[in-house]
Amino acid sequence: KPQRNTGGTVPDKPSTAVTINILDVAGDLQLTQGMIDEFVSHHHDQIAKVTYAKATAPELVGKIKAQQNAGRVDIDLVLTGVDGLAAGIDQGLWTRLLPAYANRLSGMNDYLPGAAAMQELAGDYGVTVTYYPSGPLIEYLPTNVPNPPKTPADLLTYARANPGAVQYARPSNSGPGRTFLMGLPYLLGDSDPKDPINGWAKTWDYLSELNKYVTLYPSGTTETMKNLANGSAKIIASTTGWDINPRVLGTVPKEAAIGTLQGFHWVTDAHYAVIPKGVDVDEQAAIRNLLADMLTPAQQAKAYDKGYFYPGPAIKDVPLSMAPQESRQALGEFGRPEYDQLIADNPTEVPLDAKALVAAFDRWDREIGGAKVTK
Amino acid sequence: MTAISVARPRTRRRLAASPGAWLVWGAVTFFFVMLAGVIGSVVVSSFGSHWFDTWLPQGWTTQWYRQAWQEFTLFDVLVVTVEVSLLVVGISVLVGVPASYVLARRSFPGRRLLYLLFLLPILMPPITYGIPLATVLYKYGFAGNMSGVVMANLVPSVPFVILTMTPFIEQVDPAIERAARMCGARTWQVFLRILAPLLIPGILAASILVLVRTVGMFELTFLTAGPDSQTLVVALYYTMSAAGIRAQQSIDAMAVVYTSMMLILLVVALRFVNPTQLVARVKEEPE
Amino acid sequence: MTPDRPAWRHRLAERGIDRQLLLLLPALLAVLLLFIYPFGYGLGLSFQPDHGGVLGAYRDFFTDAYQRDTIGTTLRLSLPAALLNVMASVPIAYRMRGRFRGKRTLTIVLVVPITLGTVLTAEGLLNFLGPTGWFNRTLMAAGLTDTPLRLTNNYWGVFLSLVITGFPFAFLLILSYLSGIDPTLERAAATLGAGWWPRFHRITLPLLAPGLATTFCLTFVLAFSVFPSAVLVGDPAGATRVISIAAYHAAYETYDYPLASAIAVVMGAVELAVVAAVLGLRSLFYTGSTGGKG
Amino acid sequence: MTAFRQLRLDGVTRRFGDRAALSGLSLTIDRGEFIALLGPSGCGKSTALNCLAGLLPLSAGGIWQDDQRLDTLPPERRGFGMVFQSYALFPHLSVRRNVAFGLQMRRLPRADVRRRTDEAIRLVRLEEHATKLPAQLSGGQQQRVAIARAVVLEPSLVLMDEPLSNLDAKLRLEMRTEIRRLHQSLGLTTVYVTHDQEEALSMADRLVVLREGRVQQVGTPEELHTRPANRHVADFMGYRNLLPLRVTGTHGGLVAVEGPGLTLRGTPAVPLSAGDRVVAAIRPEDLRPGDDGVPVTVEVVEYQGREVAVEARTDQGVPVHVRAVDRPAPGDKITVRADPARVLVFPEEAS
Amino acid sequence: MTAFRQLRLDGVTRRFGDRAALSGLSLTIDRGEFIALLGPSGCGKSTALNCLAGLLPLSAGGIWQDDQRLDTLPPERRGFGMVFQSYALFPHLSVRRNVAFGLQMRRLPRADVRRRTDEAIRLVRLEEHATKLPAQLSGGQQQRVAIARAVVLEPSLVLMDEPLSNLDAKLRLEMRTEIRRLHQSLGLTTVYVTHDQEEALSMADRLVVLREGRVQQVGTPEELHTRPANRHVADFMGYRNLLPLRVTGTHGGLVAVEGPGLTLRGTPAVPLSAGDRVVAAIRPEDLRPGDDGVPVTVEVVEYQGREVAVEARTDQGVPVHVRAVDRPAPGDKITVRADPARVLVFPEEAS
Ligand SMILES: Nc1ncnc2c1ncn2[C@@H]1O[C@H](COP(=O)(O)OP(=O)(O)OP(=O)(O)O)[C@@H](O)[C@H]1O
Ligand SMILES: Nc1ncnc2c1ncn2[C@@H]1O[C@H](COP(=O)(O)OP(=O)(O)OP(=O)(O)O)[C@@H](O)[C@H]1O
Ligand SMILES: [Mg+2]
Ligand SMILES: [Mg+2]
Repeated sequence: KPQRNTGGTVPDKPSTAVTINILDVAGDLQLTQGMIDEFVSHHHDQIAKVTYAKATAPELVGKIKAQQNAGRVDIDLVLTGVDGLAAGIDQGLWTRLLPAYANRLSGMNDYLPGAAAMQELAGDYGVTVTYYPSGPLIEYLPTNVPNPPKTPADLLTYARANPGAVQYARPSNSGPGRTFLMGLPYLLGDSDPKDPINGWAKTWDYLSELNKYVTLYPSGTTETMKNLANGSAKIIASTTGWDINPRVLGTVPKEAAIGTLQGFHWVTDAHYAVIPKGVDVDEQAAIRNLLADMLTPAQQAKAYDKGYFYPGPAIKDVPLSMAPQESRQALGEFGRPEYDQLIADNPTEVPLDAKALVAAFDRWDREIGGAKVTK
Repeated sequence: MTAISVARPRTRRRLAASPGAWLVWGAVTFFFVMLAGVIGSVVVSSFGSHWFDTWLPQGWTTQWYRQAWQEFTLFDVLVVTVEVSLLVVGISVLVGVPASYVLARRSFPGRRLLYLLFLLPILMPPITYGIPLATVLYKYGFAGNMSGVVMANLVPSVPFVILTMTPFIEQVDPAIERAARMCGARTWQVFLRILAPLLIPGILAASILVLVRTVGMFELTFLTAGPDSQTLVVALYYTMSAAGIRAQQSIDAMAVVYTSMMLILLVVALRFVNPTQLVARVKEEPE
Repeated sequence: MTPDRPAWRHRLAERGIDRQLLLLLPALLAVLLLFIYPFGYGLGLSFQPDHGGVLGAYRDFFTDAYQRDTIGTTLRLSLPAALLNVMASVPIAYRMRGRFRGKRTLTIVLVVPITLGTVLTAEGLLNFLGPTGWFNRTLMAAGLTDTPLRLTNNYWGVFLSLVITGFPFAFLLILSYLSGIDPTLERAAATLGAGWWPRFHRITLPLLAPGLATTFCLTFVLAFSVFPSAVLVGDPAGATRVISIAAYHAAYETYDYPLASAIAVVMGAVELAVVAAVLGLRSLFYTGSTGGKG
Repeated sequence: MTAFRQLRLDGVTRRFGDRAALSGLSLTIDRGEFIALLGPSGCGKSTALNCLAGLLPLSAGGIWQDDQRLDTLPPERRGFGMVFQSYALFPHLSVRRNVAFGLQMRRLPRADVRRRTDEAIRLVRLEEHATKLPAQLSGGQQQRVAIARAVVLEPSLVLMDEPLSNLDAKLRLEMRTEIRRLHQSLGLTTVYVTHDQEEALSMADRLVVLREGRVQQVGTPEELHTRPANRHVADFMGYRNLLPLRVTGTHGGLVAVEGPGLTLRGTPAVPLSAGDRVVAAIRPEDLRPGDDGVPVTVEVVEYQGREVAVEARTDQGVPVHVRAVDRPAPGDKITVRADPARVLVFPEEAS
Repeated sequence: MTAFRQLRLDGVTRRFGDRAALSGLSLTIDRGEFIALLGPSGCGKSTALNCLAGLLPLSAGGIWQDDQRLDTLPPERRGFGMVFQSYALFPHLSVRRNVAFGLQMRRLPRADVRRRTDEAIRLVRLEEHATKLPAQLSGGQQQRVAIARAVVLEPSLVLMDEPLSNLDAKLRLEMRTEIRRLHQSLGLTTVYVTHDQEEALSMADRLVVLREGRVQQVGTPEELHTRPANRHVADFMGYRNLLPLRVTGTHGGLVAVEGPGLTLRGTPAVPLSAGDRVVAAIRPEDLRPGDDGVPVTVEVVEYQGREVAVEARTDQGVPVHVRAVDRPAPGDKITVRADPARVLVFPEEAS
């Protein structure tokens, strides 16, 4: 590579076609790799080659830090969830993408309200590329649970009557687990749903009461899904994506049903694109153009996938009918028409910020998960 | 008591052996049964399409393997993994065995201190030194490609070889080395022609263990790997703990791929050398 | 022919210093360059927390029972597991010294679990020992129990995974250490009237002691740093909240690197204490040629 | 174990691969006997001892102790003591603890162990070295530890595999006497392997000569020395001159034999008749320079203390070994003669 | 390495802990010499050899080869060959490859290696066993491999540590001759450790007698045999009768000595005068039954081939060792006498 130019103005287009190394720490490529590949195939003059690498969010920071400390950043684009995004902001790893050149990312004006709220979390450092309202939902097999609980109190009663039947995974290892955790304050009417330490009195009481009838907290959502399928768990926490996709994959019986608890708020989730500091301006230019393309409806429709992040698109007016054939078929068979209504009728909330979330995990680990030790 | 020299039933002694023998073989059998269950359930699951509350899956498929193969460009990853692990094993044996030789054979001031120094990298979790190590390697242009991955993995591997080989070398009669020297062999020749063959079981054991550790070493590999120097464990680690939805079966499939690769490496290694009784074997009771 | 220099050299040689020590150099360089500097950096980091002064991170760790108890939790897991691995390997390896048909195959099969890796082991344990896994199905089909046994997502799951991954490791090492002991010695003991047990514990065991100590240390260290299986098959918030989970939490969830380094250093120190105790015991035993290769 | 009356080896055979290291050894050993196994290197002596000790399984044959079949018992149940050719000392135990090992195995009281150990160590003159490890001992010292370790048990049968091979002549003589003394005073039964005829002759009650795994002769020292059963035994018993000749006639108990440039009279081992091809065996010390005899040319002269060993050649080039008191020089021509009673004549094919 | 003219040991000392296993060994070895180191077990023979080979660092002293200081060179640079007392064969290599090892180290052409290896194996009579591993060989066979491995290199200096101790008499004699032959035909210089005086006497040009790490005497075989320097050397050289006596008078070159029930005449090793406490040293074979002499009672009779060894006691209880041709019975009373020329008289304190 010639001498790097990491500061200064970002040109409209790279001077020569560049190679982009993308690191995905959120599982986002499942949704967006198609978009990227298509852009690359049409813009050989900008991007000669893309390499994909995948990793988990926690290790991301260390790796970028090591590269930045050494002055050799070779990761050009990171696709991350809220956790990685926040950690990077906190550690000062990301290039400020906005507001400069905001005009190049016109798609950002078309964000869905929920997605726009999620974009707030990114400040000027990231661009929301996919979005979904997530949960909390409960999932069960109708044959095992003919009368699913309708309220948090019902759920508690059910758990009391069927010890071990209610399951949610350890929140720090599980999307549905943490969605359930973050959704409870809204359901129970806690004083400050954004402050797990001082504002969640009812939630913590509820969880410790529930804890008495929960025999185990699996270390991942997959396992709760497996337990639901094999009958060792009757009701588990879930989200829209975790409801549809596993049934498509066949890990959960197709007939599994979802339920909601009365008065719930959606706790939304999104994936972001960020650029580490130290990336050459030519590459930045290419990435900006790529992101701009990804935020067009035609590309966003690919985010429907097979319900992995249902619905998935971050911008308005991307109906399922625009999605690729495969998506439409999968969602036609496994999708749930009632989601449209649920999404429309229930308020959405952004998740906790990273610090508060970690504090909530910590408290959960100590008081709920860890309480088992002394028993 | 006539002089019938019928061949003595050979198994008698072994069968009549203490109940201890039965206990041991019983425990081994139990271990095998459990092992078969553990491995079997994963393999079966990785080929199953739906497996709920039944003895066996409802249908069979290879889609999980196909998916993993494509999603992670597994072929390239496997090649890199094999290259990295062989390099790490080779270098750490070359560097570690001479050092353990000195530690085993000589007593010199500071020997204990040195032993401790070699112990530390195994004791210290990579968290303490992983990031600064990666920084150093990036700074000098090693990280981001295979050389960095290899170097980072040497950190725990070299001491590992040293620790396992030291007691081994202590067992070899020093007179044999002296004899080799009297035959005019230089130090490296003594190593190559005399010690190495005698130490083969130990070197093999150490290599296999280093190999396993290297293939399974996530942190250091991830921190120093570039886009085209990822190893299998990075992919495996991803399927296992990344955010998002993965079918249980695809994790199982990746685990099976990982294990198969290790198994192939192991069997290849064991084809070349038997880990047991290479030298002392001839002194054993022959059948 | 300067008279001084050679005499000086002899004197050094008698104390064990000569050119052969150069063989240490590559390993020493590797460790110094690739480990000592980065480690020193990490160590330094552990003394530079955001708050609480130089020892703040350590104080945070030790004053919080939830954090501090992880040491005990980890030891409770790793010591028995390492001990079991070593103690089970010894009789098996000992039995496998004789020649018999199928020995090589048996060895390979015993060593196979080494290739499993944590993930397959964890998945396998969850599948096999889970509430509706084959194991519990068999037990229930045989009428041995009515409700499934809980063997996963608790202490036993992690313990079993440590045994499955640690045993072949210990076995392989011990088997090769055993092969280095001259079988004639045991025969000599037999002619002196020693039955198998005295032969074993008076002759073989002391000669094997250095190898046993090393094996124990290595398996212990591996078990002590258990992380993935403590999360996957354990109860990571409770019974199997091992120290590496605490370190991971600090490093990768709260990004508190000083605390993470401090925990890692504590981890190393505890391991070092155990290893030093074991190696101290080892030095009581004979460490020299065991005649097997001579 | 308890004392026995008789130990019977019956066709004891041991094969390595398809080569028999020992074939069909049959022998009855009475209690209190001192048996020496003698034979050239590699003839199967150690193999025989190992079979007896139970360290090698037999390929065929059996071993009985009185009425009890022994060959199926493991070594530790046979109660024999053994000195290994390679010593096989426990490298991690001091001299004292090596020697005490067997006693401790028998669970003797502490004081007894101590006393008997000290005694055995004194016996082999290692008092000064009692706390050393085997690796710190010289070869001969190690060998002595091995002896002490075996005899301290006072076992019913002691097996010794070249126990004195690394000792100097003086010590060897002393140790010989000690071993004999122990043998007698403790009423042991001893099977003793040695490559040294002199040792065997001086110590044993009976000797067993092996060659390539087969017994050649069993007999008292005197029988073996004066009446070897065949040319191989003769060869091994020090009849260094083995002259291929032909019988020309018999005279009473003697035969006349002749070869290129040589005419001798000797004692036939089996009845012989004129014309038979034979081998005449004569010890160097029986072939003395004398007036009438075979003329030979001196080639090599070796000093051997009081006498010299002379290697000479007849005019026809047959090499002969002669002992002489005065010292001839290489190139000297001398004549040698032998007493017909000391010239043994064996048929050539005997083996 | 290249041939040398002289090898000089200068005060070579080796301590283990605070005990000197070898102290102040000074010796000059000429090229082509055959030196034997002789001495009782544990006297430092192997230590001396190891120091010379470079396997043990010296505690003091130096070794020079002509003008080059040798003791700082590592063993492989000295170019010596060595036969180890414990054989130290490479357990993983066949006999052939054990022997070939040194040649391969010298990077000789394949064909040469093969030829010389075969030759050496033939020399030690192991053709049949060439493909076996050491553990499959008998003790004596292993020892022969060790010899072949050392001599195949034709090194400038060969060090042999009791190379024949495990061979039977016949083979030992043959090997002795072979080793001498090799020594002469290849022009080797040899330092040979043995515990066997006879071997040393018959093979070596010069002998070095050690005792507790110190040189007692250096000399030709004949010097040592007939004129041992002190009572320890005499003892070691087979003068088994060491009688503590007192000088009663001198007669020309001879002295008269007397003790309880004993009167003898002998040759003094140093000037002595009446009243001195002395030790008279006599070999058993020089103490013969005769008419006038010391009356003794036979106690033990050992058969030793042509002669018998007799252990007897004077009336005052002094034990004497005698050789006899006819065989007295225990309890017999005989008289023994010795030629004064063969009775050596040493002052008692000499050591
Ligand atoms: N490593 C050692 N540590 C302590 N003492 C030792 C060591 N090696 C040898 N010695 C002692 O040094 C003395 C001389 O040993 P050396 O091996 O030279 O004897 P040697 O003359 O070869 O005897 P032998 O004829 O029995 O082989 C012995 O008393 C021995 O015990
Ligand atoms: N494990 C083995 N495998 C093959 N051959 C063997 C084995 N052990 C011994 N032999 C062979 O059996 C024969 C007899 O060996 P043994 O050890 O009994 O000889 P020995 O009479 O004790 O000789 P030495 O006096 O040299 O010790 C030898 O030719 C030897 O090579
Ligand atoms: Mg033998
Ligand atoms: Mg010696």
